[in-house]
Amino acid sequence: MRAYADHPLTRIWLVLLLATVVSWWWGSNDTSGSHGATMVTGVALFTIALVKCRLVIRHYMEVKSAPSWLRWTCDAWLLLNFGMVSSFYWLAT
Amino acid sequence: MNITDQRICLWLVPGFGAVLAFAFLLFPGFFPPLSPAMSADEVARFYRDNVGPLRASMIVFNFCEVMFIPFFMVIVVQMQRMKNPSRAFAYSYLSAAASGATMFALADIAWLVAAFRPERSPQLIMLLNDLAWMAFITPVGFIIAQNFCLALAVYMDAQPKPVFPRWVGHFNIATALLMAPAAFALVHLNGPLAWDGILSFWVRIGTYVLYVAVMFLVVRSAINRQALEQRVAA
Amino acid sequence: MPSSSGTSRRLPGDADIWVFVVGDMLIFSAYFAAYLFTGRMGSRELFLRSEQHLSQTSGLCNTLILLTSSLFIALCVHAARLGNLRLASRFLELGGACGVGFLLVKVFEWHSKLASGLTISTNAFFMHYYVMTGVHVAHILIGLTFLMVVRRELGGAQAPRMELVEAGGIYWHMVDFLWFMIFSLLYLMR
Amino acid sequence: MSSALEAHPGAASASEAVPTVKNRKLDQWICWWSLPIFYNLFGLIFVYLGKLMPPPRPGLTTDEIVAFIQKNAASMQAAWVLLTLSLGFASLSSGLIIVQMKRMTTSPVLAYAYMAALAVAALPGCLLCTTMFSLAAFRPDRDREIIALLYDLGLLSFVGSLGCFVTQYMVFAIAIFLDKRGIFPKWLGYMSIWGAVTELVATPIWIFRSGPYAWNGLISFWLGTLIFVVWEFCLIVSLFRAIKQQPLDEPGNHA
Repeated sequence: MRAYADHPLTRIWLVLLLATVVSWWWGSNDTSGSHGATMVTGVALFTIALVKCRLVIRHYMEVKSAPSWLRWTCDAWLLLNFGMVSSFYWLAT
Repeated sequence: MNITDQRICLWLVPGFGAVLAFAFLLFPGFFPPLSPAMSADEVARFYRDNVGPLRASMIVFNFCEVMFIPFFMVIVVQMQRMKNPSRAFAYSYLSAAASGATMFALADIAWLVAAFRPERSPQLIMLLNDLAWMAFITPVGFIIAQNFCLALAVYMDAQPKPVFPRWVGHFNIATALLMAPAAFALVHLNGPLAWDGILSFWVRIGTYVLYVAVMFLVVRSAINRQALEQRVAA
Repeated sequence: MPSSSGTSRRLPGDADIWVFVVGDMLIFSAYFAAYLFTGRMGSRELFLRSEQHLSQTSGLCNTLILLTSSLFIALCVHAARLGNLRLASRFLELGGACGVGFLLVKVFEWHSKLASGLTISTNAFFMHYYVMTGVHVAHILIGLTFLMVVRRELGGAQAPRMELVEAGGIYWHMVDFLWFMIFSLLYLMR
Repeated sequence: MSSALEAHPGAASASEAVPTVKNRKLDQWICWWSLPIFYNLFGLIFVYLGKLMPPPRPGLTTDEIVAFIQKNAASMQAAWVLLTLSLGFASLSSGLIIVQMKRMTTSPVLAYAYMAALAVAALPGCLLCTTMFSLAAFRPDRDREIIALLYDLGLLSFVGSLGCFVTQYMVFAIAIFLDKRGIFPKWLGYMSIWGAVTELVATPIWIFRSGPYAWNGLISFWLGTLIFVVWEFCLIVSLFRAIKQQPLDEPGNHA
């Protein structure tokens, strides 16, 4: 198991860990009252989540080396969610 | 294969058929059948006045109504002896028979619940009465599907001595068509299609009784021949 | 044994699991859309107030548990590919144990919500909260079953079918990243 | 049934003289055609006549419910007549699926479980909704509270009969995953998991009278229906392929 301590998969895990803690810290200290700031924070937090999703999809699910239709499908799904969240946040500010 | 079990299931038909016929004659609302045009108060009065025989009849029904299922399963076993390309129709028949019995059981529950507290609001008694008659008369679709499956299986039975003779196929389709009009029972308050009408009540029930009686004889001779063939082969 | 080098284009698992995963991703997007629609367009204030009752800490714990579990499963697939089945099984068991840990935290979280009177019928926010986390837990349970199937495959007498091992991993990672989004939408974003 | 076959070997030798059915899969094809025909018919019944799809709102007042029933009484009764006459033929599709499932390398347990679950489903999941609506439509002048009760009973049994279908989806998925002959494609098994999860997501209909998880909700109803239609379509296509690819001389493919 020790051979895996410095494995690329483990490094991805460290990045995921870091991103999670950062977004948690940001989210729990978000006391900005104004709606405009909430929108920026909200969309930014969601973007971090999408980046984490993409890391898992690319590296853990090995879509990185998959045929291009699958890579495009996964990215299109991430974009779809991004578009959905940001438009809802933009519409309701 | 042992055929004693088939014979037992077969002879449940005359046994429980007689009991069910007795319960049918005992029911106070069949001679003549209760009219759907009755008002809620009339329906409620009927239940108040006839609690005794109604309960007696319907408790017997409740106890014995699913006793024809073993007989239908004998038909399924006989269908599996046919030289059909596959057993698709036998399984379809089984599935339809099981679904059909649930509707029949529902009718009896509604009648007994209505009789359980006849002092209930007349509107509620009438609702239960409607539900009972509807579940008793109208759900003919399952037996129609059963009969069509059996008919098709008989027509496709490719052997010199088919399990059931060909006319059984025609007979099944004819009886299915005769029972079909009963599906319209919950549309009309009067006339031959209303639930007390000639088509929905007498033709439907008469056809069913005739169907079971004829199929009893047909299945009996099929089992007898199966026994004979087994003895010859042994 | 398929090579793990990144240059050759190869579909991980099999096409069947991808039909499921892509479809399920879209189905979850529909849940997210329903949540956002109610939360942003209708009951903005209600959602803001209700979100305060969720424990961001237990959400964080669950996220960390799940992404660690994903790491173990990814390592399991990697080890299995190299033929080290004993190690692969160990990784798989660790990953599965994390999955069980996730369930425990979730049950604890639900329990504390219910104990303070916040049920599915409290308001629209908690309706979404219980349905979404509930559906996700159902996915975890199916995933744990899948992992058990993979464990049996790894411990079998014959060489494991790699497409099955990979499919199990793909399913589990999907459950993992869908949780990232639920965590972000329900627990963090205002 | 193998013993039954051994019991009359005479029939097998004599069968050459008998005209056999020309199409050796005729019965399966008849059952297969029942699927597109009856699902279209059910669509007509539920959408056009029965007014069950799209479902009316759960949040209607008693007066609105009575008005809804009175307005659509005639077509609801037509829906009941058509459904009660045709629902039995849905069992033909069960029969076909059992025949194909019994070709799998799994034991017939799952096939029988599938059949039994669907035999149960026919009543609460399909027939009961039109039963309740047509009871209401039969006497639209009934007590208003009773009409409202029948309305709830009809719609909740229609959208909320979850258990039978979860069981059906589950045993179907298990059978497909365990089968080594590939009678049905594995993705159909995965799609059945979607189906089972959709039923889970429909559970909140018992609680909410509005919103996405009510009985007419975006998720509970529309997403569930969409997935069901996609699943049913894929099932029909997969059955077509399974029958087509079945060899004529397959052992076990007999009377």
